[in-house]
Amino acid sequence: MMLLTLLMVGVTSGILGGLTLALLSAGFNLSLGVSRVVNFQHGAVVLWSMYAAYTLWDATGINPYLGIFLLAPVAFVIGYFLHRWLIVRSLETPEDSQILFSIGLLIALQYLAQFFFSADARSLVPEGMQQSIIMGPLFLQYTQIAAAAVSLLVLVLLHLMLTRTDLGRKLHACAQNPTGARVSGLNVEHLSAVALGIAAACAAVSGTALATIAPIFPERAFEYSIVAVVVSVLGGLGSMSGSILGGLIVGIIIAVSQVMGHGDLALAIVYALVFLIFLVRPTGLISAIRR
Amino acid sequence: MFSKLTDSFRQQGAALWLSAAVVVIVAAVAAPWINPYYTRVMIMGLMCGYLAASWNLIGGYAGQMSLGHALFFAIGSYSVALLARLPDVPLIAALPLAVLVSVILAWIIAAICFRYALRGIYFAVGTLLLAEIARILVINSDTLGRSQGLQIPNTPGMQNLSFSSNLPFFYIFLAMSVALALASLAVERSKLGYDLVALREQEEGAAALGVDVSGIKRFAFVISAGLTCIGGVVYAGLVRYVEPGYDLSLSITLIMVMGAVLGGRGTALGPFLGGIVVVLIQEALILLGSTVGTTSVSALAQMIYGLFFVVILLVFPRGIVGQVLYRRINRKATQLSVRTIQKAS
Amino acid sequence: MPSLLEVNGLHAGYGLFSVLHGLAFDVKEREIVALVGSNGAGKTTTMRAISGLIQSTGGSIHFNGEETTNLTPSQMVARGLVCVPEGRQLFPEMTVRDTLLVGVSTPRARDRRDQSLKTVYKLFPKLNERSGQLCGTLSGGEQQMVAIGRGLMSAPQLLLLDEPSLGLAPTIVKQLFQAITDIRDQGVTVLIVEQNVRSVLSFVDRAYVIENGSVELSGSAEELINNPDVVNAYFGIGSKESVS
Amino acid sequence: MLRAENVSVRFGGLRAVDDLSFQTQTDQILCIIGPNGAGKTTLFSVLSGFLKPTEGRVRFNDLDVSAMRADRVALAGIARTFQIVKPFRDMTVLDNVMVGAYAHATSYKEARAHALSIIDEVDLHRKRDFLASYLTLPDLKRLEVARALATRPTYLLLDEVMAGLNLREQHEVADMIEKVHQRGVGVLLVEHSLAIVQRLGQHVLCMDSGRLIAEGTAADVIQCEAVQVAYMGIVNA
Amino acid sequence: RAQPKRIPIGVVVGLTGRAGPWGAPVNNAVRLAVEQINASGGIKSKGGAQIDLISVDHQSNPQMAGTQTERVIQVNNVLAVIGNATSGATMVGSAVSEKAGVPMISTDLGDSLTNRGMKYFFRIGARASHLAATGVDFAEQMVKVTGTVPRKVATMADDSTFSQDAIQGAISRVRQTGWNFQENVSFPAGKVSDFLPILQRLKLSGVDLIFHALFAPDGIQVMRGMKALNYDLMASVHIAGAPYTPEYVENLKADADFVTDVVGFVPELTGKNPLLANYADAYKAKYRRDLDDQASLAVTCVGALYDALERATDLSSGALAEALRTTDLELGSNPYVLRDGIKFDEKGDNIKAKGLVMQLRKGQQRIVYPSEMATIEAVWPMPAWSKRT
Ligand SMILES: Nc1ncnc2c1ncn2[C@@H]1O[C@H](COP(=O)(O)OP(=O)(O)OP(=O)(O)O)[C@@H](O)[C@H]1O
Ligand SMILES: Nc1ncnc2c1ncn2[C@@H]1O[C@H](COP(=O)(O)OP(=O)(O)OP(=O)(O)O)[C@@H](O)[C@H]1O
Ligand SMILES: CC(C)C[C@H](N)C(=O)O
Ligand SMILES: [Mg+2]
Ligand SMILES: [Mg+2]
Repeated sequence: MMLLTLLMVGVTSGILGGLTLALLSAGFNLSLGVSRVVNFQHGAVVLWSMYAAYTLWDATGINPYLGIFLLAPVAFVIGYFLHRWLIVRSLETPEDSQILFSIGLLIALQYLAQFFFSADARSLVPEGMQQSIIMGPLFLQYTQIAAAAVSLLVLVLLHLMLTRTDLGRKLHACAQNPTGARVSGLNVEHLSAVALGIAAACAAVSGTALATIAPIFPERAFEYSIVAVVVSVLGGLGSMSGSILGGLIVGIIIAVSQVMGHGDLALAIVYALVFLIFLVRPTGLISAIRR
Repeated sequence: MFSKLTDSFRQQGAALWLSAAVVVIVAAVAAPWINPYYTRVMIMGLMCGYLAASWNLIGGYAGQMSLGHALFFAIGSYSVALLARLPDVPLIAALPLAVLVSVILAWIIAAICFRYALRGIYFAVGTLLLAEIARILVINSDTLGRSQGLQIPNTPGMQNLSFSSNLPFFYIFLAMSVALALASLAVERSKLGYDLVALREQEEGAAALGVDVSGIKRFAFVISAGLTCIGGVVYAGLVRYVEPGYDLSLSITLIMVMGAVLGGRGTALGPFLGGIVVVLIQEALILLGSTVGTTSVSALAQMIYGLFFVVILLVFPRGIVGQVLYRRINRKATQLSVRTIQKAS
Repeated sequence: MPSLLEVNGLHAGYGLFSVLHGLAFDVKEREIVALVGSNGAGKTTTMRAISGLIQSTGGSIHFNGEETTNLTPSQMVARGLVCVPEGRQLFPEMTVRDTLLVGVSTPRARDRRDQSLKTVYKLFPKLNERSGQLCGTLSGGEQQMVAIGRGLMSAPQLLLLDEPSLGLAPTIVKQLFQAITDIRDQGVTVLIVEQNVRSVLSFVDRAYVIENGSVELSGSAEELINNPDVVNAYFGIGSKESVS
Repeated sequence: MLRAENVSVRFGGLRAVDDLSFQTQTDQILCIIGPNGAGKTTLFSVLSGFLKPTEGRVRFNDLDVSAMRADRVALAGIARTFQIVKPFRDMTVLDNVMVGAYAHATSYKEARAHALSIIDEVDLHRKRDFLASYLTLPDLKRLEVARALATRPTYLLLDEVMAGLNLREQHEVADMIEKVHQRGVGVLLVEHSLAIVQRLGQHVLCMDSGRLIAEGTAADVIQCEAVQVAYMGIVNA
Repeated sequence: RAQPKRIPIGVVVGLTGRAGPWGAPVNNAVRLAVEQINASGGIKSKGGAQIDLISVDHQSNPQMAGTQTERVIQVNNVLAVIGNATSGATMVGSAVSEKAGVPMISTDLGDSLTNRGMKYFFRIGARASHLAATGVDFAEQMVKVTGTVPRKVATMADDSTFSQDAIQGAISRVRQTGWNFQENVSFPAGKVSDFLPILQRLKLSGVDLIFHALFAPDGIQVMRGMKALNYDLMASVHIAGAPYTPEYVENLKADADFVTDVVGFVPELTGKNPLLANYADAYKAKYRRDLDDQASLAVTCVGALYDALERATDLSSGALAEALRTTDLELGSNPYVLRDGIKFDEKGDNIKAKGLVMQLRKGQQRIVYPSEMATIEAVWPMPAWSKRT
């Protein structure tokens, strides 16, 4: 009986947590899976978004989810120009140079955050979102529900954008063959910057959501990048439904193993499972090949 | 062998190799007289160079980005620490043991990964996951000292990798590096070298020319793992303390990747140069930070470290040595074309 | 009649490596003009320079009376100049239909989207059959069809075709050349690079022979087809004995 | 002897090669023609071990090619070129060919000498120090041929290696192929150039929708009505 | 008149990386103390010699700690090293200083550090397992006073060296109490994004007393999780780690109250002694945060150094080490001895170092144990979440 209860607890909080992970990976998945831009700095962009959300909340006290309407566009613009002016230069380099390039950016951005905000943790505690719904042994924290809902919304929108719109088709084209896209009249530099802008906006959303859930400190950045990579790659690069699935799997395994008293091994279990999935499906769970 | 070497001299630029040789000889002769701190920095530089060059076999020549090499490094260092707990066993005995374990493990990993066609980012993430799994297991294992790590008592004697100064470690890493550089050079012009680079560029194209793609990848991975493990053994002898937070972390793997990519992946000398540069830059930035000595300045120093990679890779997209060689090839092609056009007109 | 495309003293190349040395030619409206020349002469480089895929280092290009030297490909497409490049340049993980639709990028092309799609499918029925297949798995010839189709979808005013017949079976080549004349009749101007010199000279208006990055010969199709030098150089029976 | 026995390849519902059998010897230049998508390249992939046939098998002397890995097939003596070229872009032309030469060479010197002679043979000498990524398409096709030749094959499978050449250049390549053939190498050739098919095709197969629709000498096959309709677009033959 | 001599001293700590949160206060505290010493005339017995600090960042990387220790010793010729603010780094760094015969005055608490037979290693704080035992002693006493035995006890720690040492100590001490020990929860530091499943498990299995060894962000999140779950505990006893850091209270505000923590120092201690308050005030004024346990460890390192420098026969590492070995100081013996007192045994452990337990009350750290030092009576059990406002 106790076992069953625990399992239920694990699964519910795994689902909520998993959706947050999916959101975290969305921006990364978009840039690597669709635009083929290795975007390891994603974790640092999320970190900066967390600080931005925190600072905004600290200064004005308004609900951070309202802040998204300010932060996401700003992040889009920053992502767009960061790509146009800097990252685009790395695209002509071999892929592993790109990886190192983006790790360099990750390090730089993370320590820039430490420079401004110090290594101390900060918490964003939005007014009125501190309660949780408790149903017997199950509990749902408002902040988590909000994060999960936003996550679903963002991922569904991205999915529709990628599969149903001209923009999605163009982004795929630019990534799969820039020369081919150019001769078809696409402005590749602009479009891939748009993709990175969208990825940054996603990072802003996930940064805000994460900031309401977890304390903010610079060392988080690397961790976030790794989670984003694992979830995207597990779900299938370029596939937003894959991100959801990957996030849920990772989230549920972690939560269930924690609730069963194996929190210390939780990540090892997840990693082992992900590795096995790779062997069976060496391109992730859901293939991004379209329509 | 000799004809291969001379030919590579031409291909890679005799100047590059000669300057490397001069640097090695000068360093070897000067080492006993310099400040022990510089010796230690050189040791770390050589170690990173050596590790980067070991990684380069699979990550550079074969183009399979392994992010799991920390595993093999840790097998090396942990074997020393574990042997140290047995009475009267010379620690050097860890070397064959650890290499054997690494090689077998690498063979299994490679067999699985390449059998199931893990490529590109999937291979990178897959190997990363394996190393992380190992790290978590170590952290939860009492025998392996959990996160507190294991210390290696300083039992005197060469057979225990224990010396009165660090100088011998300098010569050990120097010798290992020189051997590995010459070996890489020889491999580069051998069938193995051609097969490796070919399969990196185009697996199907290589298979059509009789290259056993997965077999060669596996071979490269195994050798690379064994070499990395040797680095771990010597490292453990130097610092006499092993812990999962460093020996088995992504950061030690990243040092290898950074060194190799920065210096020029798939070149014989690049990774050594890259590894040394990475260490020197770190030292220089720490020095810079410590002139002020506050936390925020140290954070800035680290930020510059990150930007350093960004800038270097913008200037040398193929790594430092890689770019030099690339320019050389381009120049040659251009000269050729100018000549043909002159002939034609 | 004014020139639609005018290339003057064009210099271009790759890095230090220069390929075109003062190339000059022009294409008038509603003309079909061919560029011929041997392997490595610089034909593809010319096409790339005109369509903006590479920067030129000297000379000028005028399209529709406007100077367009060194504009980007997307700017050229927006002005109505579309290139079907050498080497197909498809999107391997995109379906045939999606690839064709990527070609629709200007308002003009959007207006004619459905009509163009019909034209393409009529010209290459195979593509209609395979509209859901990924381009990367198509046969060589099928890929070439998609590349041409994508160019047509852009509803160009001037269409550059770089060896469109490459890899196509003789039936399809025939239809293709017929289709080129057809679209010219609909008001599209065509600049074509072809190795199939004899057949190309049978339907183009004029041709330029390019060697070593500059124009060596030019004239109407008849003039060239009757020129013994051209015959010798490009459609001689081949083996050295028979040429000499 | 190279023999396909009732080979079929299916991709999902599509039968790219459909119950096809034929056989050839090293003393033959075998031409395969057929409309686009007929299955010619797929057939080559089966013959060279890159694709396992869904049904049937391929025998090469005593070897069962359909049960071998592609690289083993290559070493055994069946060399192919790719219609969609697969060069090692970041290697020079010479190094590209060296990879093939090393299939049987035992020393660097030997491999290099062999590679250089092959490069001469396919007329890429001027560009031997170019990175493959700088070559034009026809040059890349020559490079494909050079690499395949360098493996010292018994059978050479050439998939549209003359595309993009003008007639005269095509004949130059044909000269080269004949020379190779005279050294005792069996040649299988996919070409859309009828002139070349007529010149080289001692024996011609015509495929359509995966099936063999005609077989015989070049003249016979080209006369055949089915071929004229399906391949040459002569509607009222 | 001759220029006063200069005494180079190294501070090798992690200012960046995982251990940054501990390196920074150590570096800050040492710098301020040395500034004050230099300003007040330096080392008087050495003609007013001034201390030159060389602070170096080891980036939370043990290998780097080794290299940097080598540097300050070989290049800057330091007489002593203060460091390394992470036990792992100290394992390597102290091996280097030992080889060079340079004393290392350590802020670190990992148990194994003083089990290596080193002659030049001096630890200011109590070892982790000792602190842990103090925490359990305290709980045992409270249980005796209140008469309610905890139903079930659990421990919880991240995977850092210190936390693991501490929690192992706590577990073995808990086993001696006869309480019902449920389980130990460990997890990767700073990587768990959601503690609710772990906490819910503990709650459902009836655990009502938890010993923690956590670093600040995790500690903050655990507490927020308990509140979200309405998880009422008899007590939450930390072993060093999170609650004493200023960020803990800043982030949790009133929710931090009633948590207890075993430390070696609380700001309250200085209040009694104006000499000590002086430094604490200056620290707060300069760095805008309260002097906390970690910083006090660092200042006390300077206290020991200051004293030893005054007593050393000459300005050499050997003489300094000799002087350190004969150190015998009390709280307040000089303005920088902010902890119990200092006297080293032959292993280098400070035998005067003890743990004390503080409880957060209205955001203030108040001593509740040992009784003779207590300034307030412990609230035990913690009030239920529903009763707090
Ligand atoms: N990307 C490149 N980098 C460097 N050189 C190049 C590049 N592309 C082509 N070249 C060189 O430029 C010259 C002209 O090439 P171009 O492609 O224009 O010839 P072409 O006339 O189209 O010939 P083909 O009939 O073979 O297609 C060739 O010698 C070729 O090797
Ligand atoms: N991986 C695949 N998945 C699905 N269909 C495929 C795949 N590979 C090939 N095909 C289809 O099989 C058919 C045969 O292709 P193949 O490449 O053998 O044709 P081909 O005769 O070489 O044609 P071409 O003359 O155009 O090169 C084509 O219609 C192609 O679209
Ligand atoms: C939490 C701190 C007390 C950590 C301590 N400096 C150690 O690692 O030993
Ligand atoms: Mg061309
Ligand atoms: Mg084909």
